[in-house]
Amino acid sequence: MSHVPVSNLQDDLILKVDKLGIRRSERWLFRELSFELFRGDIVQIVGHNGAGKTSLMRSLCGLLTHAEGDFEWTEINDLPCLPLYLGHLAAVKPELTVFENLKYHPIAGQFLGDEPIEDAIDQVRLGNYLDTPTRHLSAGQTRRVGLARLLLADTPCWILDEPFTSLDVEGCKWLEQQIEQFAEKGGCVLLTSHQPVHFEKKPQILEIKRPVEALC
Amino acid sequence: MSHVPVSNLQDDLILKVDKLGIRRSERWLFRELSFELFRGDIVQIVGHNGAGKTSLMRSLCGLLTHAEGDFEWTEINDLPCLPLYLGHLAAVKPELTVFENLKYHPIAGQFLGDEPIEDAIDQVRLGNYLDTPTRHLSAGQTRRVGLARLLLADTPCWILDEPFTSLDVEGCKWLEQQIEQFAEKGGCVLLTSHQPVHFEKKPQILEIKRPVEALC
Amino acid sequence: MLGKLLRRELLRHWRCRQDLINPLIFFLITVSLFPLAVTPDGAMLSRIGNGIIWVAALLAAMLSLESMYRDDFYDGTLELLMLQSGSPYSVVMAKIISHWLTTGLPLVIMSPLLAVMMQMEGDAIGALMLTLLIGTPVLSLIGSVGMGLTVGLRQGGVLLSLLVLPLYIPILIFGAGAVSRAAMGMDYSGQLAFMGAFLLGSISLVPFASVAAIKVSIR
Amino acid sequence: MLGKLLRRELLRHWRCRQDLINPLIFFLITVSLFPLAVTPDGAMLSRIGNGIIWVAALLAAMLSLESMYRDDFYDGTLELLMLQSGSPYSVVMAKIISHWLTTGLPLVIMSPLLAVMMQMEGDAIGALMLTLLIGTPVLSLIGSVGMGLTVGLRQGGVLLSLLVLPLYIPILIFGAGAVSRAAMGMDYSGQLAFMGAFLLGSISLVPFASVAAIKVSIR
Amino acid sequence: MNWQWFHRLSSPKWFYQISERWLPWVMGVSLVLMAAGIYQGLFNSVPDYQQGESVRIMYLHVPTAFASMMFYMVMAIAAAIGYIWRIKLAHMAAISAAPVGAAMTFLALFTGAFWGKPMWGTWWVWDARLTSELILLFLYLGFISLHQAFEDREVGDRAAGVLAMVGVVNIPIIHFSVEWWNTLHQGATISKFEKPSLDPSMLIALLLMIFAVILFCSAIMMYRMRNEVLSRENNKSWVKEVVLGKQIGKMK
Ligand code: HEM
Ligand SMILES: Nc1ncnc2c1ncn2[C@@H]1O[C@H](COP(=O)(O)OP(=O)(O)OP(=O)(O)O)[C@@H](O)[C@H]1O
Ligand SMILES: Nc1ncnc2c1ncn2[C@@H]1O[C@H](COP(=O)(O)OP(=O)(O)OP(=O)(O)O)[C@@H](O)[C@H]1O
Ligand SMILES: [Mg+2]
Ligand SMILES: [Mg+2]
Repeated sequence: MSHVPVSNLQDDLILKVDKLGIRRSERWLFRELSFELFRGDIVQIVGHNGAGKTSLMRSLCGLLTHAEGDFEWTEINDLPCLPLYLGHLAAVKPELTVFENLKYHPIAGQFLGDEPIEDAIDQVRLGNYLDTPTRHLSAGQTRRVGLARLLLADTPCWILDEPFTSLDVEGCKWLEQQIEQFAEKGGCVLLTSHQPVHFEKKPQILEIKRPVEALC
Repeated sequence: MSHVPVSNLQDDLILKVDKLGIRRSERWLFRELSFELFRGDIVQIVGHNGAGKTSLMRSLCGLLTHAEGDFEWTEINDLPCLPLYLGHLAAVKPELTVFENLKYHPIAGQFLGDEPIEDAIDQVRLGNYLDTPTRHLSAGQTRRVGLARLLLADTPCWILDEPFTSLDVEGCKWLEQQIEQFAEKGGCVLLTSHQPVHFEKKPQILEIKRPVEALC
Repeated sequence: MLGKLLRRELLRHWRCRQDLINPLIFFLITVSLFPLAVTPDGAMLSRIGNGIIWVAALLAAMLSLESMYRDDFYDGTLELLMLQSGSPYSVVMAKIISHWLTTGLPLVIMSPLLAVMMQMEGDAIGALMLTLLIGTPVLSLIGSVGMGLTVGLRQGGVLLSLLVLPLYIPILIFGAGAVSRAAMGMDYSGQLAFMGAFLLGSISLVPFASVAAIKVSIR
Repeated sequence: MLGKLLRRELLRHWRCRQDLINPLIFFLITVSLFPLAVTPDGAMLSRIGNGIIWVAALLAAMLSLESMYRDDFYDGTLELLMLQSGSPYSVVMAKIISHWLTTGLPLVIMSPLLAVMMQMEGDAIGALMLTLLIGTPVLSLIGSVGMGLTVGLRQGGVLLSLLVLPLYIPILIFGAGAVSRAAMGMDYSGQLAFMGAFLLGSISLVPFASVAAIKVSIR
Repeated sequence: MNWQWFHRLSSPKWFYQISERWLPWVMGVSLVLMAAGIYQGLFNSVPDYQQGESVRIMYLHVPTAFASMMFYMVMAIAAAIGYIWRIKLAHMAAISAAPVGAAMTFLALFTGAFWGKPMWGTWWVWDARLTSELILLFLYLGFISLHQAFEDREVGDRAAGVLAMVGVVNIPIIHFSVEWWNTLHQGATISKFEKPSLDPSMLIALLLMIFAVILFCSAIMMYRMRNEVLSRENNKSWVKEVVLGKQIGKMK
């Protein structure tokens, strides 16, 4: 696997999903799901609770095996470029400080210098908590540490599972802006959210529907 | 401690908070917070991430020690009546089924019969998952199991910390209705939420402000 | 209340019944490490066997303490139980009883097998079972306090051993002592009486300490 | 990459440095349970001491495996590391090395003290340290596979012991065997050579098995 | 190269059909051999000059001990094939072999212990063979427990597969290291049983029983595999046909 900076992409197509189907405990969540992600796309996956949004995202990241169909990340130098996935879990270590959490976790295949990290922390409004162990943070503040990774990663695609959870109004606004800016720069974003999101350009909607043969 | 059914309440006052102050790691979150909760109240606590909403709720439930001031739950037969608290953690055991999770956890001091439990499960739209171990549920479905407790508890006050998290649009609407109905019946609800909530009657707002002497 | 709570605990264990045999297997494997590491010589083994079996039972009981509160703490169930049940004492008692039923009792039943493998004789085997029968509830009781105190801490596991093992020592000394007296054909009722007193004392006092410990942990 | 990851691990351990001494204390307490349970007789102890110290080291190493992946798994960091670091091999190696540095090495350093408590002689003490020095890295290596396999499971702890202890047995037999030969004044280079070969073999193969195990667990 | 046969071999459906034909034969032959072996062993062979009648335990003990080791290898090889080539059928084979092997290990231990009491005057000694058999039991139990601990059977397959592959390296090491370990210490536990040059009547009984037990285990393993196939492929149309067909048969 390799991690490819956005600017290096030649092609417009980033992800191609072909008739994907996922089964959990013998029940099909969906089948024959096909879509494509291009640079600049913002796609919102919608579906009721338990539709299979998280499952779809995890299998695109290789964290779950899919039952049928296939998908393909665009390749650069024969290596598929992988997305940055932020899921329900924040991947924040409680015993490390906010700064160390970003400093010692590789993002997109590399470790970063101090300055960009401090900048990112300022942006998520945790500047005062630079040296606070993250176990002393509130729910929303912990999510912010995770979100700071978005600013540091140089990947062509973000996959965000309910990224607005626990964020206050201001934080949501900030995140929406970030997503839009990233799309303008040529990245693509796949996200879910149950609360309404406000982008200038309406995001594309991808609805997950239960296949006909699944009855319950 | 005792658990008092709503109908038994004589007084209108349920909770009286007097100059409460909470300190976390040597920093005051708030001081001199006073308010009262009456039957039929819906109070939304607002504040940015890290303001101290969760800390306030937990200390009202006796899960955190407060630094100054005091609060008092109304007493019946000399025993303070305790609220039902649903926090960030869902208190749902992954290895038990949805039904067993409600059946074998005492709510408001008692275990319930099968029928009300099955009703409650139907209401939170998990009827098809009655016998599914909860570890097979999605994020939103797991929250719904926790919320089913609201229907079963017979306490005068609900304390709900971001109850709308992970719920889909329909689920949010349902929860809003429940809260309103409960208030009409004479209960009182203390809740936080970063996303907009829609009640017929505007909820009262309780804002948590940083005390002046805390600088950061 | 206690009955229902106990049913909940046992149901949970039943759901992961596969885990039920794990302490047993740990017990079996740990005991069988010693002949490999020390000596296969039967005469020697029968002299040290009682001590080894007791220590292994101690360790097995201690390791399985984890399952007592840890899960419930992390998913918020412990908070809920303590706040909503109205009787923290029953919550703790249900946990202790189910821990003993699922760990201590199987160890007692399994012990003759290991005793035979360690070349112990009939009298000593009887004494071993008897002392384990009295001793393992004490292990569960004392363990619940230690676990209650460490449940909120990361890496509580090793800290737990630090808190709990020293408290287990008296029971170990009397238990193993009684068995070796039995092996030599001596009377061991003194040791048994002491262990019984210890058991009664801890049944009546320890649950309150556990409740206090958990109350400290959940806030 | 490996260097930075290793720094992260060591930093984490440093942040909870209190936990660092826990395996040591477990080691110390477990060993000292035996004189209490078995016999305080010096001649006897010096015969069984090597085996007991080795078994205790095994158990201490095994119990501290928990800290290797468990936390990282539950807060999603393990996923992140495996996906984002670009080199799962380095992630695993960093974990194994830091586990040894924080558990195995302190055990080696501590062992002479315990050996003296167990009335062991100079030669045997030297052999004990040497075999532990070669043996403990193998314990960390094999343990990382077992931990990788069980990290996603509830109550993995006792299951872990079932998987890992049988795999530890050869090292135990050769380690303890070498020490008792040394105590009898015999040559033990054969055992050492075997342990060395085992170490080399597992360094070269086991990390790949660990990567495979973790990849299975995180999905 | 033509991989057709390989794919066919790895198809659960193919296995289900072929085993349907084979299973009765394997089972039948093993039962016949076993009957012959038991007759030969109990009535038609001489008692041992040293051990008397108790030697007859041998006819159960040796075959089960042999099968216990053989099925570990079967399990490990199947698991490795399944892991490397991602063949589901191989995983199913490994999963089905494990309980059979574990049962044989247990029987070998049990019969051995029963034999030991009259022969050595004790149920158990820490002799090399006995110890390594005990460790084998632990390895089996580890494999089974690990597989069961996973929710998702396919994840469990792969996890247990990794374990089996690591464990198989250990088998010869355990075997030899334990032997070496035993000779290091004083010779109190040298095997008290000198292998007698067997009387032909005993040898026949023994051979019959060995084959019978191996075939019997294979039949059980096949039977378990068929169940495994059905339960895992339960959403495939051919399984529905099989199951429905049986129900219709019953209704008639
Ligand atoms: C619990 C006790 C025992 C265990 C675990 C055990 C285990 C084994 C094992 C693993 C084998 C190897 C099978 C093979 O290589 O194919 C074996 C073979 C054998 N055992 Fe035992 N055994 C036990 C007790 C005994 C006793 C008490 C006797 C008789 C005095 C005995 C007699 C034999 C014989 C004759 C063989 C066949 C040896 C050969 O042909 O190589 N075993 N046993
Ligand atoms: N365990 C802790 N130890 C020390 N300080 C803490 C701890 N938990 C939270 N804090 C601090 O207390 C403050 C309030 O936290 P709290 O969780 O109450 O916030 P909140 O209002 O619920 O925020 P959010 O909207 O993010 O959930 C935060 O600034 C946080 O840094
Ligand atoms: N570990 C699991 N094992 C079996 N089934 C599962 C598992 N996790 C989830 N499921 C099932 O898969 C379905 C989809 O789950 P998923 O988490 O993808 O939903 P989601 O769309 O993200 O829902 P939410 O909006 O609640 O987060 C659910 O119906 C759930 O019951
Ligand atoms: Mg989801
Ligand atoms: Mg909060």
